Amino acid sequence: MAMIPLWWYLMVAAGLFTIGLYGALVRKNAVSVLMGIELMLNAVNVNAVAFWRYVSPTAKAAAGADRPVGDFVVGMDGQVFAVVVIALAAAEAAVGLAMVIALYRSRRSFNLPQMDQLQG
Amino acid sequence: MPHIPSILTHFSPELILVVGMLLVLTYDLWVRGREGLQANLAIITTVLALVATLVLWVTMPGSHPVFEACGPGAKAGTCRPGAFISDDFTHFFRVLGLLGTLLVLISGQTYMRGRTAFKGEFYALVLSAVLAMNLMAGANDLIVIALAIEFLSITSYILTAFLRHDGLSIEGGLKYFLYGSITSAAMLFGMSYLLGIGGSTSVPALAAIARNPELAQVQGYANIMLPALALVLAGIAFKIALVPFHQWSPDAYQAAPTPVTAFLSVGPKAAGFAVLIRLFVGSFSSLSASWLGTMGLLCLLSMVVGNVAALTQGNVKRMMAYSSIAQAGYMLLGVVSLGGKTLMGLDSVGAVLFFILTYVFTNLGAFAVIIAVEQATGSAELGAYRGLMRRSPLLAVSLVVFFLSLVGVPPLAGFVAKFAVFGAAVTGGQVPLAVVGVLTGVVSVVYYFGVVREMFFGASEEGQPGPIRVGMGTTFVVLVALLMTLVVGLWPEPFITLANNVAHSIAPALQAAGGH
Amino acid sequence: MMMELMPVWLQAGAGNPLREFLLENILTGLSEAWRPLVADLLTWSLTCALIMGIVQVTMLYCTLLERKFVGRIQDRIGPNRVGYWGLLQPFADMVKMLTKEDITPAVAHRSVYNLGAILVVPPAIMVFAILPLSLGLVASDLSVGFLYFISVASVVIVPIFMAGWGSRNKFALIGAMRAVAQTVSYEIPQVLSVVGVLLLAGSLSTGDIILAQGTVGSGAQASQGFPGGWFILTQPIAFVIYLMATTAEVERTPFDIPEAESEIIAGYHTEYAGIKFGLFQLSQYFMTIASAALGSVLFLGGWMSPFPGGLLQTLGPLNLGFFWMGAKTLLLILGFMWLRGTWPRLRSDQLMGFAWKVLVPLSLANLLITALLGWLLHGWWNASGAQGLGRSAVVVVAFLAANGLLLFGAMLGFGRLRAKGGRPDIRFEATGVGSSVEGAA
Amino acid sequence: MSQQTVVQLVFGVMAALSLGGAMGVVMARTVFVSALWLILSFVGVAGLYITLGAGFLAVIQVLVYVGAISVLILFAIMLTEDVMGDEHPNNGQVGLAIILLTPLIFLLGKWGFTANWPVKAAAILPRSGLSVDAATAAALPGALKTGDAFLVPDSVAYLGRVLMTEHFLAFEVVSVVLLVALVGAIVIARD
Repeated sequence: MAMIPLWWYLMVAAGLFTIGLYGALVRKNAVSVLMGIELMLNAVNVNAVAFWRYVSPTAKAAAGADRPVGDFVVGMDGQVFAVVVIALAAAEAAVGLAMVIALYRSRRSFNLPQMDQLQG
Repeated sequence: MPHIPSILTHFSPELILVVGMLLVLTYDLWVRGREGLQANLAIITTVLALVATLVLWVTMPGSHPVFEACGPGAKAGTCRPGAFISDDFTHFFRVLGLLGTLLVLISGQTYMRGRTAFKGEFYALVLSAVLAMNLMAGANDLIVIALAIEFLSITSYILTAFLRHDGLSIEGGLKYFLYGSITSAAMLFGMSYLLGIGGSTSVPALAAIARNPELAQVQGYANIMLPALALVLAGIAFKIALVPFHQWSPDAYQAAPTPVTAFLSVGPKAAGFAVLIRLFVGSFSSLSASWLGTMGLLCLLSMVVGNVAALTQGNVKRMMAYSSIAQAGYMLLGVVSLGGKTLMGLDSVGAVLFFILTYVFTNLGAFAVIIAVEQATGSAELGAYRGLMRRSPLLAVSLVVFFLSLVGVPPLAGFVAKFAVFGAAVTGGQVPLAVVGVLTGVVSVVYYFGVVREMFFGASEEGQPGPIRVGMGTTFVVLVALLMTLVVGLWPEPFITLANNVAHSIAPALQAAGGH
Repeated sequence: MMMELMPVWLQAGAGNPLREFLLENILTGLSEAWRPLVADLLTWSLTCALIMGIVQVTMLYCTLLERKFVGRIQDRIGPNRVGYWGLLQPFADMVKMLTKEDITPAVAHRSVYNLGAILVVPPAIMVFAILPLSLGLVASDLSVGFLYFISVASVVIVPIFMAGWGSRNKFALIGAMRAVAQTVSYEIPQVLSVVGVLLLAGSLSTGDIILAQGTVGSGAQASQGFPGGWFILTQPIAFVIYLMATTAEVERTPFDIPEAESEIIAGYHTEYAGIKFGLFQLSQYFMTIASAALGSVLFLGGWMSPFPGGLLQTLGPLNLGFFWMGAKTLLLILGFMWLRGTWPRLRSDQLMGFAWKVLVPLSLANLLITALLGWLLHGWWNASGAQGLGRSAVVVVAFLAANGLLLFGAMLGFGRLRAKGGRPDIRFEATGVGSSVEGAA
Repeated sequence: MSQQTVVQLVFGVMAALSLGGAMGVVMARTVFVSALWLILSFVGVAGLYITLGAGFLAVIQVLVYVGAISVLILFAIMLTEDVMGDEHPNNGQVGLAIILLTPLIFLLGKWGFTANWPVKAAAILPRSGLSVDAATAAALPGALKTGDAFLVPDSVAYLGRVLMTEHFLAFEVVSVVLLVALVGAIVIARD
């Protein structure tokens, strides 16, 4: 008896991902694009944590179990995945914003349409 | 606890790289009076890691899982498979990555010297990129795969934008970053669904589910696993720069400092193929019927778009970007012709590995020349190559050889590689793709010849520029690359055996089945 | 102590006496489905209300205390007109704040400007959820207690940013940027200094951390947990770093650059008046009290009596934990006030240099020796079977010696750096807006 | 059932916060306001983690996303953009993006909804120490017997232990990645 069905979480994650992708696709401004990317990464984490809570143990049993499920232990892969993604998001944000600031110094703008010096 | 001795042995190349990277980073702190030797330290580190890899490969062949661990709930003897596998396949890509980096470091040393004050940081980043490539080669867990790909991406973004006073460099870096981050977010999203299917990020556990069709049907996974895998494929295709995930590559190639461009053209590609092959051919070959079509499409687009778009480029770095997109298409051709076998006894995966091997040396040789020319003329535009034959016969002739090898002219290495890949495609049931490959290969002659024409027949307007003095490092790299291009072309047997052995280590089941 | 967030929210402790009382005597009329839930919510709300009441009163009188105390330091009397000894002064201030005109600048981004003032308070209140005022008197003893405190406290910078940006005033903006730069920088040494404590206590929960400090001496209890007593004994350097970083976190003198009146008027709350200004003050006092309370939990044994053997932990049926906790917190608050009365303000770049070049390396080194020493000592008492006061003495002496060595090494190192001119720059230079008039001695 | 209602209510609020915040991010005209909506969305996601029982992740979400990443974004905006917003923050691809993304959201919804995820364990979610009831045991074939004790360990301590054993490599690599990002960001952004 689940108090909240799993698919509710998956829906929220799907919504976050789509909205984030929309933001990343339509925004002119590099920082806004980055915000869209952060939303997408959040969607990944919602998925991962929801699966951690709802799925991990049984699937282990079903897949021939790389770990016996004697006393019931919840696999932590989902949470670890989420932690790793959070760390990666932080690293990405740091590098991306550093680039935005450096570019702003030379161009006085961080709108993507202004980035047209590289063309073939 | 993870088993420490196995980490110290089978993970030693990576440990050496980490230590070397930290030393390079903090070089200024420890060493006074002998500034600017970070490049040498980086070269020493790479050589040490290379030696460690070779020693491991020779003394301890076979597959060694590292970071095997028993969770607190596990009973004895039932441990989680290692997150990293050190086998022949890993060694192969370790050696390629380290050798490639070594050549880049040697040829790019003088280039970077005058351009940045952050030498320690630059070489530390290069070393960490190699580390990331090694991790990609051996990763056996979704978390580690994602982490390694992102690691390499982040390092590549920084390296591309490294010359920050150059607005172009930053622009290229930012474009690379934005495309890359969106793609990797999509890849991670796909991985999160795989996590839901497997309940675990361990690739063997997922592969077990994929091999079990009843389970997949009953639980309705089949519909989700493939799209999720497609998202993962997109992330990898971005690193390899396959069409349509290639838009970043011309900009990044043109904007990056040229040694970094050289690195980007081989390192991430090789590592990306390592992940691609280990994941799709090694673990999810049971689903090959489903992913072959998608990959075939990517392959077709890459060969066509890469070769056609290269025709109109006026900047040699940009042209090389499209050329390497096309080359990646040829490599992928080997992957999609699963089960094919060539006349030389190479199977399809072996053909890919052989192709990557030749590509690394040929491309790096070409880039060593490009770096030297940019060093002398300050430009990578086509005009900078005017009259290169007169200014430096060594550079001009060797660039012609490398281009011929990239086109696939016998008896050079590139010919054998292309022959192998096309052969695998024909026997593996991908005849139309092979035909397209051959035709686009003919097209590629045109753009390479554009450069050659400038070098040999281009008359310079502003008098006679003097000869180019080629540094020791560049000469060394060019000669090594030339040697390899010729040797592999004329005497390919040992390399074929090598590639085949490595391929068998990753997909033994495939070989046993003897076909598709 | 081993509860996850959700259960704590929804079942405020089965067996909680207040809850039982409510269930049996008050909520008898409710349907069976809702009864436990309402009881939980009521229990939870009442506990929170009690804690918040205590904190509110403390906060009000902290303002008076601060004015009196600083007044004495500066040879003044302080407020003494409203009520006996000025005891009603806080209420007079409150009335003044509430009746002042509420101004919103014409160019301000209205919603961001107003929300900035409102949102600055909730995080400052929420941090009290994990601070035990006494044994058992804690809103929720989360398993991630310390991290919860740090993360919620870090949220405060968002409303500060909103205030600075929403005001559309360049001084407010500069103040906000300084505040955030400072808070973000000092968060790092603050957390790093505490990691040593967490390592020794083996938990992030505030309850566990306090209990870990009570295992001095012998007995069954002493065999588990860390035998070194209060962590101020084994982690003195961390304690000092924590205090410095906290002072900067709550933007008190000498780290009150974000609101340096003589430079940038009043920082991010330049444009705020009346009750909205009051909210910023409120939040700052709350954070000061909370940080002091956390400091006493982490380093001074929380609600534990300072006397050996639990002497004066209880007085008859009365648990004195509340008294001890209050006394220790007050002690730290007085320390903050003393600093404010005595020290001039640092310059912005000096401040950042101090965090990154002094506190971060020092706290990292401290973490390293703590981990090493903790590991060695644990091995030693496991091997030798040492127990009792002797073991505690050895542990404390070993840690004190290590800390002394660390301090000595740090002074030597920073001295060398200073000799080479690479020290954090503490010279007097009037360099534009950022220079401090008072300077630092 | 009342507890279920409350939990679902909490979920609803948190989902609304995160999705509403996300909509705010892509709709707002000013970058700064966009970033504020982003923070709201992050807080909502932290709330979702709480309803999932991942307290540590909720705290980390607030600490890293709200306390660090958002602040970084706000800083970047302050250092670069003028205070007033842009009247036309979007490029010309809005229609195209909507056309592309509408099928995507339906597809994702279909995956999440129709797939037969092995959610039997959803019930798991009991706290440590409870024993397995017959229904759960039936739902987890081969894994549990009626009367077994659930062992859902204190997730922080357990997560820490897992990071030091099973996921040791990931943990160590993350630290190197963060170092590299730190060095890179300084090199690029430094004046």
